[in-house]
Amino acid sequence: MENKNQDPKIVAFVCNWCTYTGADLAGTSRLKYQPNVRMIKLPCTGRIDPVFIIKAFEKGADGVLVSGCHPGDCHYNAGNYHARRRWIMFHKLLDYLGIDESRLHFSWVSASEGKKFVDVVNAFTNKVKAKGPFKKYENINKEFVING
Amino acid sequence: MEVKEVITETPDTTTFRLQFKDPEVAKSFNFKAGQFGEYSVFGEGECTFCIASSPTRMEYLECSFKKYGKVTSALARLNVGDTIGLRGPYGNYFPIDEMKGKNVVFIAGGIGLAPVRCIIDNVLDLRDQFKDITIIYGARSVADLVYKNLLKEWQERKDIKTIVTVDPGGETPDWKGEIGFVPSIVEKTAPKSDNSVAIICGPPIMIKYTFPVMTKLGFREDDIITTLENRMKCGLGKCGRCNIGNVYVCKDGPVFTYTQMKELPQEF
Amino acid sequence: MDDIKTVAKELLTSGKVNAVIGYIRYGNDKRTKPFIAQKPEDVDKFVINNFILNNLAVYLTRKEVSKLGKVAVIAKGCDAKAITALIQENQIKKEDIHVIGINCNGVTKDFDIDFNSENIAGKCLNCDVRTPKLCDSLVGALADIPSGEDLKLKMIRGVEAKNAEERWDYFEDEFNKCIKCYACRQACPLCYCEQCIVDKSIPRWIESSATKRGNFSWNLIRAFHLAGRCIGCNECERACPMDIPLSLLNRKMAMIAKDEFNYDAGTDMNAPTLVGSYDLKDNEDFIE
Amino acid sequence: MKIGVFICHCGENIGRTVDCARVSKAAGFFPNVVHSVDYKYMCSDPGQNIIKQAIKDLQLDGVVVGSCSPHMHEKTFRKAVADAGVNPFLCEIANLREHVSWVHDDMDVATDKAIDLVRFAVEKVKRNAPLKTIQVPVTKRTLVIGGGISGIQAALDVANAGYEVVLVEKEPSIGGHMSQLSETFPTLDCSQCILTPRMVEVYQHPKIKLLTYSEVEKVEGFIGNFKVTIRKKARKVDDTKCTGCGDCMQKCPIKKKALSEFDENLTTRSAIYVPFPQAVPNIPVIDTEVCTYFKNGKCSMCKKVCGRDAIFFEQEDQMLTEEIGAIIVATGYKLYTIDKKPKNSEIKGYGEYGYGKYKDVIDGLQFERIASASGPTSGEFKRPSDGKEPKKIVFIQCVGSRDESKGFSYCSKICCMYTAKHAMLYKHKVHDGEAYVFYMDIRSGGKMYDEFVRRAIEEDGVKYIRGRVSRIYEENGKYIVKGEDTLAGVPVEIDADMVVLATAMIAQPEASKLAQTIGIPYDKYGYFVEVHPKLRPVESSSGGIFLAGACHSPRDIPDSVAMASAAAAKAMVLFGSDMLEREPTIALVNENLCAGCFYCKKVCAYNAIEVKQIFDRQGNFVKEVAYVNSGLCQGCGTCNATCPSKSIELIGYTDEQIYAEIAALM
Amino acid sequence: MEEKIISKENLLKLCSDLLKNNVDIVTPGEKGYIKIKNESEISLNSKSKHTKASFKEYVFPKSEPIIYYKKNQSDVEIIEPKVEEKTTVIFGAKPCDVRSISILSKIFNWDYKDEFFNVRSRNTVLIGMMCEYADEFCFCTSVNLSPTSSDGSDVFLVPHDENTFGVKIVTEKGADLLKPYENYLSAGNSEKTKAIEASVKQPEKVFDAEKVRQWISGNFENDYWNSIGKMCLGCAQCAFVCPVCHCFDIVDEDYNYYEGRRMKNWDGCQFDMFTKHASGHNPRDDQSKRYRQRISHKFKYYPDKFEEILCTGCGRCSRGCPVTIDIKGIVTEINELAIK
Repeated sequence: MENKNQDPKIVAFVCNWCTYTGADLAGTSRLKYQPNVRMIKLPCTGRIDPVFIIKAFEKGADGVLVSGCHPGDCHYNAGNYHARRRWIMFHKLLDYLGIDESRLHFSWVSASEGKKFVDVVNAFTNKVKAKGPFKKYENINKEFVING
Repeated sequence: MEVKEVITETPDTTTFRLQFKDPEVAKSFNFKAGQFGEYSVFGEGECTFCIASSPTRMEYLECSFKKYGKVTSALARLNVGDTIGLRGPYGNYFPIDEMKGKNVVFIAGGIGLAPVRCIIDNVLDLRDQFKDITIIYGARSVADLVYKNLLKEWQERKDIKTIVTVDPGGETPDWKGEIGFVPSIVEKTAPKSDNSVAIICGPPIMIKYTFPVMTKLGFREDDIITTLENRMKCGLGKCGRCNIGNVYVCKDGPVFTYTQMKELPQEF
Repeated sequence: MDDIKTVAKELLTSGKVNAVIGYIRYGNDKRTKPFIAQKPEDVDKFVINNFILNNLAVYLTRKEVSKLGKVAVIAKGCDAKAITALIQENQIKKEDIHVIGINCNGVTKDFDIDFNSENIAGKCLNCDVRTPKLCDSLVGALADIPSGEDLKLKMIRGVEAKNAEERWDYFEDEFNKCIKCYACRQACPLCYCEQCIVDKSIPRWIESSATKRGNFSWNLIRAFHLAGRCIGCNECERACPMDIPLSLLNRKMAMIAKDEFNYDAGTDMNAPTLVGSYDLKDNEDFIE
Repeated sequence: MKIGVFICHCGENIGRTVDCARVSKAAGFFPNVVHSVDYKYMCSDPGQNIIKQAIKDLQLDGVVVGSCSPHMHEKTFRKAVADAGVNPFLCEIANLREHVSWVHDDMDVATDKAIDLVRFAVEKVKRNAPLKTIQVPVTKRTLVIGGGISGIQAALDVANAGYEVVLVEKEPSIGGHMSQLSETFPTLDCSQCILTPRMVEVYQHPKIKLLTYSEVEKVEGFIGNFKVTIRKKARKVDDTKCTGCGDCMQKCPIKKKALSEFDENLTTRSAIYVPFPQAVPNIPVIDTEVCTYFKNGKCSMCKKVCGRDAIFFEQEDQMLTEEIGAIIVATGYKLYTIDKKPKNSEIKGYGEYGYGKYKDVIDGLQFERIASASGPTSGEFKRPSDGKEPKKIVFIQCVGSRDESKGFSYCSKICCMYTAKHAMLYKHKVHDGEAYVFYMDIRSGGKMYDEFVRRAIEEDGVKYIRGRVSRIYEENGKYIVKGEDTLAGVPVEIDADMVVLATAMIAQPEASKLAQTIGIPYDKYGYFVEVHPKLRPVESSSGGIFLAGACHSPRDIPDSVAMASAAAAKAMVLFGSDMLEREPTIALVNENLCAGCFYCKKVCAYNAIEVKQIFDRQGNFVKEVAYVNSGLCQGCGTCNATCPSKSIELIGYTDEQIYAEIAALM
Repeated sequence: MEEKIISKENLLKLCSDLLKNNVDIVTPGEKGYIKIKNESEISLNSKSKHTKASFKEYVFPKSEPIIYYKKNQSDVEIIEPKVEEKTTVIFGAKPCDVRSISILSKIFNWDYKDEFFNVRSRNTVLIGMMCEYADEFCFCTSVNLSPTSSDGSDVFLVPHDENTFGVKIVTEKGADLLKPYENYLSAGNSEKTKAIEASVKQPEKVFDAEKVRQWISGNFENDYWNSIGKMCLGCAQCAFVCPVCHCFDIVDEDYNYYEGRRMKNWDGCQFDMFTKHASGHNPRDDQSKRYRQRISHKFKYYPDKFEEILCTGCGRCSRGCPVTIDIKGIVTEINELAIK
């Protein structure tokens, strides 16, 4: 099940209180999942700026996972509501610009949902794996190739 | 270039002692006091500051910088053994040959001592070719003084006069130097003005108030020399950023006399 | 057109305002340019016609203009929306400005062309604010305006009809033209940041190079930052020297804001802004 | 900057799947890393000493520890780093255990991932700023939400320690479910007799401010500094004048229209009422739903008879704000109502038991009322339908509990005990009666608990049948209980006079709403969640908010009381110091760049953003900018993400740091 | 100067051959100066309006890498990119645009020689064409150019009629380009060319550049600058479309953790950020100061240093300005102020 060469590359932006802790729970429960995700811990989904996602794609991510507390559960009361509103606009914009929507996955994973975390990661990894490398972004990054 | 030594001058000012990695380059590299370089941290960008060490001491180059922006912050993170890029030397230099046989007054404020230090060391290494030497240096507070060891060394020398001052309020209980702004200390010290050259560098506000004091003391405008700082990128007189009037600070400067500066559009 | 002159003159002579920002004719009959009148006699040059393309609200946040003290500004309905949005975002205070609204009879797409059904600006076609919602005085009279085809809407529908890959290719090509002159930003009344995110160097989220990657990010983030804020004056697109169809982005975002949240930017200065507020029932179909 | 990297094997926990030596070797090549080692147990004393020694020897000014989750040992390592003279915030943790070794099998892959995570941490720590913890004063007042036995216990403990308490109860009287009970297991002492004195003690305690018929509307602020808005619902009775004489209730013409909540709908009450005679405070409220005055303005009998002129029809809800340092949540439970299937719920319920249809099929609390000396039958066993003494009672356990398909998968914990108690009480009073108990398992862990159940079976002759009841129906005035004896493997049919269902304990229906109001997590059942199931069982994940009693999970009285005292102790620990240390991860505004759009202010849930005016040296107004009140900011960073120009940054999670982490992705 | 005649048909054939021989052809069209794939994309219209942007980017790209770097632990490897030596023909450019290359080469070659520019300009052959377009923003004559000037062109085309062009072979580079295709050319008719050139309507000369230069010298602090600064929005559209504006920025961009490039990007003096020091101090902190810099640089500083006006009178900046700040109008006003 595990892929040695660590492709695809997936970056996850998660909140400290729910998803990060949920991932900790997955660990404590010894639930296995695919190893492609690299998690960046933030205090709250409210902290996740769309530029993070863009930058992750620029830096070669094949998929980006965004996850935080369920609505109503935010440690900071409303961070995820504000985040959700931003995401609505943002994911529609990305879709319109032709960025493959399936490369960006939003989810709510609470601190007690270790299992859901594992399911989300596995399902998303498989989806991105099936899609292969993010060719479109690679193409605009490719300009970079050293021509010296 | 390789960072050979990192000296923390103040909490936000650092001095690097640098050596060329390639001995060939090291041999061919020479510069004159007052010139600057473009230092780069790859991935972060380039940043301009003067070479602070004297061309008479070529075993290493030194530069000092204050942590302000992206590149200087990145520089400040470097350790001994790390590599930085250097382009240069660029720009003109202090007219050291013309200064020979004259009294020399050095006036500097804050990190502005770095470019002046280069010429001070240069002059001190050729001490017998100059007459009286006066150094007046000030900073906002005792903590902000740079080159503290050097200052001590200069103050101990009998053949030069060194005055160190801090702005009122910046002193510590055991501070033994002067207290006051640089222009007023200069006025108080009143260095000899005939057959003299003054070299001034510091924050714009200090330069602005020191010039009139100098003229009042009788210095000729041609003998008041300063070094300008402008935002620079290419260092080659191309990118247009440092352009003031028809001069490019990076090529035609950074060293200007008061006379030259008065002719330029007042835009620095 | 005495009306605007009378109003402007009165404002200046009475000292109610120190300056009036308006339009004067420039070059030919089919061109105007913005002008700041500080003396009563200056207003004699003011014109109002179908070529007053500029959105003068852009001047209200400029430090060179705010130095002048209280100013009056001539505003079409769409411009007044920008002013409303600026008040919503604390950039100007209602009491510091005087809005001279004009009953707008439509403007052209660009200068130097005739005003007719072919050349009428897309934003004027279905305009619902020909009489500005926000104004302190109102001048001019409404007349019939030519109807025309909303080509930009057609283009948006065209883009929507493409598949994701085609859409990407389309925008990649369009954005590739960008030279990063930031005329779009500077001409936008709502781009008033002291320092644009693209100029921020620590960290540099958006590469300042006019390369494919830098251009893509810039145009994407620009559109996102204007999401729910753009009032559709279309000045960015007009300012773009490379003819990038920026309205395809801005208008689409406004359409999304309308669809998702029934939100219209710049219609109510007391309303909560789109970003900055939330509803417990916001759609989350796309979140697992 | 000189960074040291320290990789922990965590015994075998990390080392088994991550090649720690390879990680530390790879990390040694990262820019700015001058020292990189691995060790068996980094968190042990020798492990910490390795870090401290390296800091001293190499003048490190940044530390990355690759170990377990930062939620485990971040504090430990930060303290170690601080002990060695480096700012504790220059230490970052790479989570190599929970996020790598425990979740992956392949060593190569896990090691690669570990190296990446260490690289992230190195890049981040490079850009960390030395920070100082923030000191904030502590308001030494406690809010207790819920006036049941848990709330009462917590309030008394805190108050007796000398700190002020505000106790909020949504019902007109405190006492909670315990006041409804007849006797308590396993001692069979009278519930009210032990509870009432404590209720009175609360009422009279000089340090306790009792707010009954009140609810928490809003909680702002943070640990040590909450501002709580409480809605004091209108009783329509002036509590400063009322003496509790009861004349109004006597004279109230409405007697039968309202069911008594206290008696679990077995009796009725007047429109102006106190829930029960021993209510604290003994001040009635008017039920405006049924009161004639509020329906058509015609009656005002109570007002006429009140000698103190305490009836106050115009009274409206009052909003009170209280400054609070700690909150103890003790909102208790509800019993699972099985007559109706809850809307939008997957719960199917037990329609086949006929609860709600048959008057004599009752739940445990109703049985408590019947068994109670103060109840509708004064403690005599009479069935609700016809008042006859039931000669045969069937008790059914686990109705709703432990049954995922029809209710909840958890065990309600107390039913085994109270059913035994019920059967016992019945047998004590109705000597010729028969008591049958259908059970799944008997769970009677606890001091003297199992002995109690044994007594019921062996001394009082309660008949226990292991098995489930499939159906109950009425036939000839009897309730036919059809079930199965799974031990004997035979079907069972009992013609009972009364059936008592031990229904599940569930969370209060409004618990999730309250959790959102005060900002604590709750599980899918609506029970509040503790921060650590073993080591921090009474703390919620929000600082300064503690949990007590059955709002956390089903529990009996001694457990609830113990938990309440524990929560009280936690609050008092907080009050032990005058100042509180807070993480310095708060937002900071760059006033030069701020354009004053105040989107940050709009999204701030803590009102931490204020408007600041900037003036130039000549005193001219320049602009308005955002200003962060560091006392209020909680560090969520929503402002940072919203700010279009990134002029407000969350210290500790700055854009620069996050960028560096993303860039380290390779 | 040798002169020939070429028919439109042959001209297109010539282009077709050049394309086949791996020569890039850049030509003005509706969407600006574009690199064409097929000769049919060429429109030879001397009456067309100026493209929105000049062809500057073909010699001085909007963004170009100047070095690549690869980092390892504490060492850096530097790779210098090479500019491809490939002939580019700028075909049918207006005289004002053509002139920009020689103006730019002054700045790029004083003191340090910018090879990025030099390689490209060396490989660029400029085929100019007489201009018969003049609107209210054109003022080439005021900066000492003219619609018929072949100055700067390697080859210069003068349309005789719809299907025939006079071909002036101005430089050796131009001659070299055409040499293989001599059979497309026939003997020239310089009389006709002269007559046609004489009949072209020249934009009116509206200011005296020398007077303007002098006025600027003495009026660094003049309220006139404020009146423009107030209206200017501070975009750099003017600089970016200008054929001779050449300011640039240098930034580093990481590709991944170890590799990156140092980019040279167009920049403009109208940006607040252009001169802002890291400390926050900004010598040109006001739009009027920035606009003053723009005009002064074009009409005083550059002429002072390089004896060349940094302006070709094409009027692009004014045509495209979102608020119609008209450089021609402004300099004309300065001229009037100077006369007063």
